[in-house]
Amino acid sequence: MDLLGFIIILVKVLVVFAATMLTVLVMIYLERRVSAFMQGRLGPNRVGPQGLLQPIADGIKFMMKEDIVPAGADKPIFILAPAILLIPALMTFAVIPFGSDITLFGRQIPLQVADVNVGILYVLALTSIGVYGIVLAGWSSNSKYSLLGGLRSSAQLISYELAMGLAVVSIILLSGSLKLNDIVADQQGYLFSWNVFKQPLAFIIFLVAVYAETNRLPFDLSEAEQELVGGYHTEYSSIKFAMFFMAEYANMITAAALTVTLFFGGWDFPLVDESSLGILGTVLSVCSFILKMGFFLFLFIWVRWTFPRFRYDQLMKLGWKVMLPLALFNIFITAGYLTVRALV
Amino acid sequence: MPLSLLFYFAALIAVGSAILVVLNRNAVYSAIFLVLCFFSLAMIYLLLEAYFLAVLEIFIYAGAIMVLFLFVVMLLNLGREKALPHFMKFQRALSLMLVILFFFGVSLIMVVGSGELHQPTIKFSSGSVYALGEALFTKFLLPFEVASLLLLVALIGTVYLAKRKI
Amino acid sequence: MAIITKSYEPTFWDKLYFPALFKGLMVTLRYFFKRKVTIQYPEEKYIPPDGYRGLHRLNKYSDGRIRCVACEMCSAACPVDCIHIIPGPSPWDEGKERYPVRFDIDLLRCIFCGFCEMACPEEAIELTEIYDFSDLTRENLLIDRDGLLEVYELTKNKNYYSQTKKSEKSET
Amino acid sequence: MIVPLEHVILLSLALFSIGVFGVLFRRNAITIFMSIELMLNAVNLALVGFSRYYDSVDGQVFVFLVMTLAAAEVAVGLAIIIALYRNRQTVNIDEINLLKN
Repeated sequence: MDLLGFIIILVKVLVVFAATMLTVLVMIYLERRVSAFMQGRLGPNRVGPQGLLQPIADGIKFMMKEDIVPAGADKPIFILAPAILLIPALMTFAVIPFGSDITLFGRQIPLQVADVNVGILYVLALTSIGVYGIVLAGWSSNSKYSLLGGLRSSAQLISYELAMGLAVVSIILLSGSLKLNDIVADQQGYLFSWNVFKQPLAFIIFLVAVYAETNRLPFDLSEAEQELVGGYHTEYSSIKFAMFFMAEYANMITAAALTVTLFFGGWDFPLVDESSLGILGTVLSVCSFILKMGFFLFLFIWVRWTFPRFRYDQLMKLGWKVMLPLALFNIFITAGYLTVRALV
Repeated sequence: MPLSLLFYFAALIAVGSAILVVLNRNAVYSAIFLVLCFFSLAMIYLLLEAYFLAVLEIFIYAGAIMVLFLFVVMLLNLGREKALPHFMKFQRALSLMLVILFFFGVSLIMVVGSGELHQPTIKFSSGSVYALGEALFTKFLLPFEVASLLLLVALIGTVYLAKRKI
Repeated sequence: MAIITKSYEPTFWDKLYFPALFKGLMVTLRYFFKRKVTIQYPEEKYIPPDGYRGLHRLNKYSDGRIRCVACEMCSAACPVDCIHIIPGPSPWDEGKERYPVRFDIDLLRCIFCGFCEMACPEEAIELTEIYDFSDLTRENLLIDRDGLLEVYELTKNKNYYSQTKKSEKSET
Repeated sequence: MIVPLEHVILLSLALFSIGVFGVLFRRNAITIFMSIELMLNAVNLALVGFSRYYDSVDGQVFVFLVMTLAAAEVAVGLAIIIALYRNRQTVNIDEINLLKN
């Protein structure tokens, strides 16, 4: 690899990392603002114009607070757990294409950090790693609330990962590739070429599973405030708590980006051929990606203030008895369709 | 060559964490080190150009199997393993000796017979998902189906074992 | 009262849940765009409704005489004993002969029940709409006669919060 | 190729030996189970190595099947351990001696 290529990759990594962290900050602000708006309140609006600097104030507050390690906690794991949760959440974005190719310095640069051969599996693998952070945090805190939260979330994540994986399988069947780039390319062209129109059932299953995977309402049983105090992060304070917070939002961002990539054509702007427009097309594609992602991030908050939390047995019932058979049925139908199409 | 250095680095982590898995008295620590071991193995798979298996290693072993382990360890809420009764010390020493004997014996055989090992091929074409899938659904179709049957049996068996009342 | 129970059999459409979920989402979205009820407190003041029972005041006649005759009815009616009155002869010639030399209210004990207001035969003591009179020390929250009269000056025209921009602490 | 095949096999052998040692050395059934997983992984590593050096996909298929097997084995094995714990309140294998007395 030559020097220029290396620099380009480095720049891409930095840009994606910075963008993710910035979006985390924006999400922290939006979460509180949108929540307030939906409850007829105004929300934070004192720090900076319209309260825009609120996340920074929060961050300073988090850093200033006393870092408490509870007595009887397993210290090394207690310290390690937030990092285990945060790192996979940030790593996932590496394989998601966020714009059409751009030509700079006489070479074509794909707007994606790494075009991994098995991209979608990479994402699924990393999301399954995130559960360690939660489970270990719950276990190491030496608190029953934390332990219950950790146990609940591990069972929940395992249950919903299956449905999510199977929903993705039908997409893989359609596009015939595990590369996210190919999946995006497959969805370009005519108006109804996005996977959401081809695979509405898979989309619904995936969306529900994503909410369970990111531990967001209505599936936030692992941190149910009303019953478990704070769930797995009950005992955490200061910057470690902030890391849990950041990980949750980073997970949401990747989940939204993945939903867009798999079902909403990624950076595809409907009915426009981005690659023929040069630099303008790239800007258009990135904007369309951000716009779609923004909608799904808004949906996360929107859903949070609309639906009540599931009971634990209902959650398991939905996962195993409804979503899993539906996903299998969907794969069956998709495979059948593809077979028939190949024969005809 | 930096790539081979990466291999030895991963190998070192794998062996180190494997030893820690075995020597740790706390089951949770064992599980964590085992996950670390799996990660370094996944890295070695990547270096050996088995991309699909590298991801599967993390996905299945680290993501599913070890979570199950942790889940059970927490469910049973085990503390540290208690110290061994005195009369078993001898058996432990014996086990260590046997293992060392095994390791050196096999490596001796390998060193003596290493001339017969295949020379590496420069171009590797079988690492892709496509090749693996092709082999899985043509040449190894029967084992694949049997494996799925095995999973089904395991599923039923687990439910039967774990439920107090059927 | 008869309880009417209606048996409800969910249709297939209901069992899909999605129409209901969508309806719920629309409700929250409507609230998202609705006018907000928040009052930006220090800048914007909540105006209490008529009959709100806040800080006390001692009323005066238009010529400046205190209406209170120190009959101690209020202090007798007070359920928490927070009113302390020391009566004395009135310094004014016309009208009543008695007059409170001291009239202390312990605002920390007061429960703002308004019994004093009802017990008063002269309509001298009254509860105003002032609600933000917190302070840092206990001593500052013992209000005396002059303080109460000052509150009267502040609230004479009934609309304390709509006319004053800055909150003024009650003096002791 | 990056490293000689011998080194891959040696690593695999080392991991396998450690796994065997764990099975012999530990008394906690869960840790023993983890050691077995370690041994399975050592075998997987050898298979991947052979697949790479002989340019054949068969080794990878074996690894795939071993992983399936491991998943099934863990599910059943952990269920057994939970059942044992329910009856005996312990997972130490030297205390599980129902047939002895």
